[in-house]
Amino acid sequence: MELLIQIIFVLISTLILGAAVMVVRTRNVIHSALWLIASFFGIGALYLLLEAEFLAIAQVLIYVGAISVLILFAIMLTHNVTSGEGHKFYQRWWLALLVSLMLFAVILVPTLVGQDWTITARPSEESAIAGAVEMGTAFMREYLLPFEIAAVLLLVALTGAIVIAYEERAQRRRILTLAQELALRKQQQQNHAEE
Amino acid sequence: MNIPIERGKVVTVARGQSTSVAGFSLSKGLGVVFRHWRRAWFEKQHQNVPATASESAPNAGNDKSKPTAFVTLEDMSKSYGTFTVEYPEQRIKLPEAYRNMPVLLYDDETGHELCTSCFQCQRICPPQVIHMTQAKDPASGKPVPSVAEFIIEYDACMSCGFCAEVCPFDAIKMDHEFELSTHDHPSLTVYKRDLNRPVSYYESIAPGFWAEARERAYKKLATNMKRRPGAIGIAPHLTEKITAAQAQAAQAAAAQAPAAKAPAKKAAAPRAADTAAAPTDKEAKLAAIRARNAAQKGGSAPAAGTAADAPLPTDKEAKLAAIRARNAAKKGGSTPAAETSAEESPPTDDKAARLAAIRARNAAKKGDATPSEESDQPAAETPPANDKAARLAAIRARNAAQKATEAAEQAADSATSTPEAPASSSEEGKPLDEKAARLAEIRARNAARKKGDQE
Amino acid sequence: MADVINHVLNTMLGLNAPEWLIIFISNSIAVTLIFAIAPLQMLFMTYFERRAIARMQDRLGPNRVGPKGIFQPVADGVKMFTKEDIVPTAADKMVHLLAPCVVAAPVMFMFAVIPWGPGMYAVDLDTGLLFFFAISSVSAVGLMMAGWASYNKFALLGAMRAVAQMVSYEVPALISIAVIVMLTNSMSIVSIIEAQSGLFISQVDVAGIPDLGLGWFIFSPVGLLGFICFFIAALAEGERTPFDIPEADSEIVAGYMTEYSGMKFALFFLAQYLLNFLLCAITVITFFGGWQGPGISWLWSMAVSEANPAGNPIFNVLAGILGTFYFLAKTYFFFFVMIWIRGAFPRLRVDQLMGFGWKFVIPLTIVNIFSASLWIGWIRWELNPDLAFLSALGEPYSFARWGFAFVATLVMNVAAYTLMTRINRSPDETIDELVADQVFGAVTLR
Amino acid sequence: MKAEGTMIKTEELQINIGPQHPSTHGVFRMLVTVDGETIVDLKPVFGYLHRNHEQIAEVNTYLQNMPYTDRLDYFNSMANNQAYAMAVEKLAEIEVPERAEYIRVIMVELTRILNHASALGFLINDMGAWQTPLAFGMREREKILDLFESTSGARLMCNYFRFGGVVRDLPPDFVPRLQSLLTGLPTFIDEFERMLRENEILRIRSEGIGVLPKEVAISYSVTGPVLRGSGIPYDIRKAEPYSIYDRFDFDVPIGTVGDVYDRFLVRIEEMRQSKRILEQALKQLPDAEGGHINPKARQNIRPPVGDAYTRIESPKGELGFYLVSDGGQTPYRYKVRAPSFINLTPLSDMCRGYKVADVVVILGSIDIVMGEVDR
Repeated sequence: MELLIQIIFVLISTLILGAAVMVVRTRNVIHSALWLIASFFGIGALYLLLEAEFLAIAQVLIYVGAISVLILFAIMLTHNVTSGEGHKFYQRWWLALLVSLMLFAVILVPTLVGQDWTITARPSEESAIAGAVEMGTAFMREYLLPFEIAAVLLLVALTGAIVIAYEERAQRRRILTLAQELALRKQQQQNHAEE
Repeated sequence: MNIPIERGKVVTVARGQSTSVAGFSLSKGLGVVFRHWRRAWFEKQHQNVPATASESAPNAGNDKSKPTAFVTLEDMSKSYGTFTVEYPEQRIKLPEAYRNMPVLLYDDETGHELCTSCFQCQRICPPQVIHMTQAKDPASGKPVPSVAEFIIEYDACMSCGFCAEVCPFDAIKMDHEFELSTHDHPSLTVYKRDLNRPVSYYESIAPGFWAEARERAYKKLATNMKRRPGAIGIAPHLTEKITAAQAQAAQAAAAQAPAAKAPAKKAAAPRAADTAAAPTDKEAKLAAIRARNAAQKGGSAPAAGTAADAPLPTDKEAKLAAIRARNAAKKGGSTPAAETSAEESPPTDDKAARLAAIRARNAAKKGDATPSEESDQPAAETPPANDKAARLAAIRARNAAQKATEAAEQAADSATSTPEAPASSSEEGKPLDEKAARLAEIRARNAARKKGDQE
Repeated sequence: MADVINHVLNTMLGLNAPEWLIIFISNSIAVTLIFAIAPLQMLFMTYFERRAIARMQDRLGPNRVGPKGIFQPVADGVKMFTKEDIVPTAADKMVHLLAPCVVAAPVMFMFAVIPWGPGMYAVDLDTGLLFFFAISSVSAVGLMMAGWASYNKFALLGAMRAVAQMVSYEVPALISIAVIVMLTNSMSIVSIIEAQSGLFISQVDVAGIPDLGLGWFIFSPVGLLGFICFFIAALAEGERTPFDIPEADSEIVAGYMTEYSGMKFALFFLAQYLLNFLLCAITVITFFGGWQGPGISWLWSMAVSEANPAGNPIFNVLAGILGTFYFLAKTYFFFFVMIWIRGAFPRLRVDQLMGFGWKFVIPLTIVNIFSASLWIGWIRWELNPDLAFLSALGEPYSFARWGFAFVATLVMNVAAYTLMTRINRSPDETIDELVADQVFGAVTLR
Repeated sequence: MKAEGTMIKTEELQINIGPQHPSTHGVFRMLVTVDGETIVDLKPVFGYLHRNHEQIAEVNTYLQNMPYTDRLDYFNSMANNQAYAMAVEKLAEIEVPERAEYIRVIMVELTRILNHASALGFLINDMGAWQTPLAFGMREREKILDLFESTSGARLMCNYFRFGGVVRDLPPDFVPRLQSLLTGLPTFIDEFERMLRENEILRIRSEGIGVLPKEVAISYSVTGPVLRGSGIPYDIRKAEPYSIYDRFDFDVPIGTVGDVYDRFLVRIEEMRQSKRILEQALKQLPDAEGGHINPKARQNIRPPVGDAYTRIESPKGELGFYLVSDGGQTPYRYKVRAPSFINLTPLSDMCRGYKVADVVVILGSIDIVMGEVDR
């Protein structure tokens, strides 16, 4: 059984990494967005492999269902981003490679070195906070504060979006229907008559 | 903006704020649809009707393997129940007045076509799709009141029914056959052979209309048949049969009682399948029709049934006996058949000359005759729509020149027979002097009447 | 399913098959069953819809292909196979090909979670409901891909509208389902159905009356309002009238399906009809007790199950058949309601649809959550010395408490519903609002 | 024409609705410039169904034009026939006997019911209801077409009117079938109204949409249900009673706001009024034998030199025929005042400011037939 799990794990991780690379390589922005969705799916599959059912489903619901649709909307609505050209490799690509390797060294290497890689026995069932019930109670008990802060953050984002939408709507050019135009003109004549 | 309104008032449509809670009136709509759904399972809106003889007869046009049930909308107040008519199996019963494409009629017994190619329908047809040529007596070359070739372009005809209305001889009627779709387009230019329908067929699809027109049609057919020499005027597919029947009857009559002038009696053999051919003779044909009219009026129907494809008569002798009896009745009571002068006059070769002769006679007749009883329809000279009409116009122009010479000769012995001559229209070429005078006088009278109205 | 196979293999035939083989066999049987049944459901549904809507319009519907027109869907299928699959030259070939798959695949996933009868389910996820809606949101991505790849102005507009509609109606759908999860304390679909047995919602089993399996959630005001909101959201999700804006809108010809023909179009069609079937199924499962019905529990008590492994498998089959019958009957009734609504109502405009969703359905569902919490509080909370008034009602799950909770939530829900309908009848923009806009400088007179 | 400065640059989109489109009532194209969802400008393009009707009329004789008038507004061939027949009768001073006048009124009022039933069906169809109201409307239309078939011979191209009367008298079973139709009609109209009048979705889709104020309606010389929907009680059968309309009492329904909902309600009310007229006509129908046509009237006429303009209230508006005769057999000039064509002109003004989905609904509420628009 262990071997089977290993094989599946290798498969899924190649899917994720491959998709991630393709996200950067493809010229067409839409294609890169689709590859991104593929990698999200991969991560969902990994969660399932770890038998964290709720997390896997939440991952699919949130990342693939909502965020990727948002990204696609954004790409499609902006005008000429999707034309596809302008993805040329810069001449000095090696400089970019150097910088990314340096970053990798500074952040990741110390954590990887300090980690003890012995595989301990699989954690027993009850302590794993994976099921929906445990996660719900955890939110209400140990992790109440982060839960509330995330809620406030979302609320701020929501109201911000609404305000921007209203401002944009107010400034958008209003096209009057025939009836409104006549009524407005009559009203203006009355105002002139009163002055 | 108030406009005076009598006998009624201005009603402002009540828009009204929807009083009910949202969703309630939505459910009213659902209620209506559900009632239709529930009752559609059990009720039907079209009622079955027994098929008449002609409809159930298998139509040669297309094979209707399944027996066709006929439906119609008797009770129109029903609003529920399925409304579909499953077409090939179920058919809606066509009303009598239904008109699709025009067809020509020919009499069952004598096989004679009613059409005398008077060109009325050709002139009135709005899309100009009817084309015909008048038949000529091969011996004398004079035009005969019968049609040689009759073409209707079924693809351009809009079945408006004008030709059937205008025809003074009830020769062309609107058919009920609508399954005319076909692959080869040329077949839609229909020739006389395919246009012919027996009178009994038309009587079965439009009994009421035929009852009105029957009397008039047969009287005219009788006079026209008199003026058709030989086998001219018989529906093409019947010619051999009829001529065969007449020849065979003539031999029997000759063998039995050779009369002084030995007018060959024509046995009005009903359309037997393939009896031998015998020389026809005009008086015999006339006799047959008058006898049959008399017999039909008297109610003692002779052996020949009216159904088009009546079953074959049992045997020939019984028929012959019936005919001889009828001849005897004829000799006693028949009025001397006035020989109209038309046949003896020297046969001119082309059709137009004969036309001119007829018109000349009409002109003379119109001068003194009272206006004929059915509506006088001087067919207006429609400007040539296509090349055929152009050729006709040219011929008519030549006629104008010829008419002056023949007018005097024809006027002397104008026919005394009943005014059955086709009321062909006055010609638009160089008008005869008294005709122009008369026209001018009519216009004067109109103008006077109009001035009178204006005061 | 697994225990039945185990019983058949081990006890009946005596060969002690290893654990994983049994699970593998039962799962493979379940999967093949689903992949056989789903397309058949779709074929029957197209036929069922065309006959039903024909009868509503006083006509007969298809009755030429086969007896009573039974093989009409087969004929449509063959037609779809033989139709040429036209791909616009400027289209994005790969994405154009993938779009129907991305739309149809999640729909088949959702079948995994649907229980057809007692014990007859492919897999019993303890987050079944959430899985159902998570996977259904993936098809929105497929629509986006279809709209974009067809390189056609109408298709893009249609795709945008379709996705906007699906995303914005997922919110009320999930919240109204959350109410049911609150009532049953679990997201597993099987346990939701089992919670709807007995006579009354409060699981109070009156002595003497056998478990008739009629304890459906629809009989409580919370469930009723939840059902109304969920069904409206299901109509919008499945793009049925009055919300079928993207598909057959009069100005964008066929929405995102414009540039598709042949088998790809049929895949879209399949996905849409199966989504409708599944939405009806979930409505039935959450509010009308799935396969619950009189006689099920009696049969199931004698069948083979974890409770009594010594049962007789025949009863499994019987209970299964009766359960499937109940489940399919209810589901097809709701599909008939969808057809019925399609036959009677015109279509909403896009902005009205969004307004209706955000201003009418979502507030109602939030009110429903509040009344659900009241319901649970009144019925289930134990005696609490300082909450004196509760003790007056008697101990938890008692009939009195249940009656009180019923009345209170009923009043609250009805009040919310009428208030919402009253608020939403906002008149058109009045003249002074127009003038106010003019102050903004946005209104220019021609 | 955008206010400068803070405006957000939105790109205007040109959408082509038609000429081959599911809901444009025949071959008709609208070039719609859209800013986001709202319509900025609409340019109607038609002429796809032009058949040179008026030139053909000048080549044909007066009688030969009658079947061509069926093809003008191919929904109401009887109304077109009546208008043309009355124009020629006025020109050639032909009287029409009593019974013929009643038969004519019966036929035209039946056409009005048939036209409104199917026009409303198409309007609701454009709003998205899947053909159910249209199926009910078509059922009533089928019954009326059966009556036309039994009298004139054809369902759509009736060619039933002649100068001075009609081709043939009513068949014996016409009156009883018409009476049973009239008893069944209220159930249809009430059911139609019950299903749709209060329907929230229909109200949302049609209230305040495509508003045509009174003054604009008059200035565009719009006629028929569209004009009455805007609140002007102008019905030629009342304003200038022709033939025998002064013998029937019926009401003229008008709207208040002049939007799609008003025109919808006006048409439903007009169906009821037509039913009233039909009932009165059936009661007063004289049964003079052979009274269906003036015997002295000749069909191949040469009307005296002069001109005549007659107009009738066809189901779509004021249908007028202007004939000029030079004394010959064919009309010198033959002009048709088609109501659909005139009602179509304010389309651009009516649609400005509304959403793209409303254009189709507004067009449906005007109820045009392209045969009449293009001639």
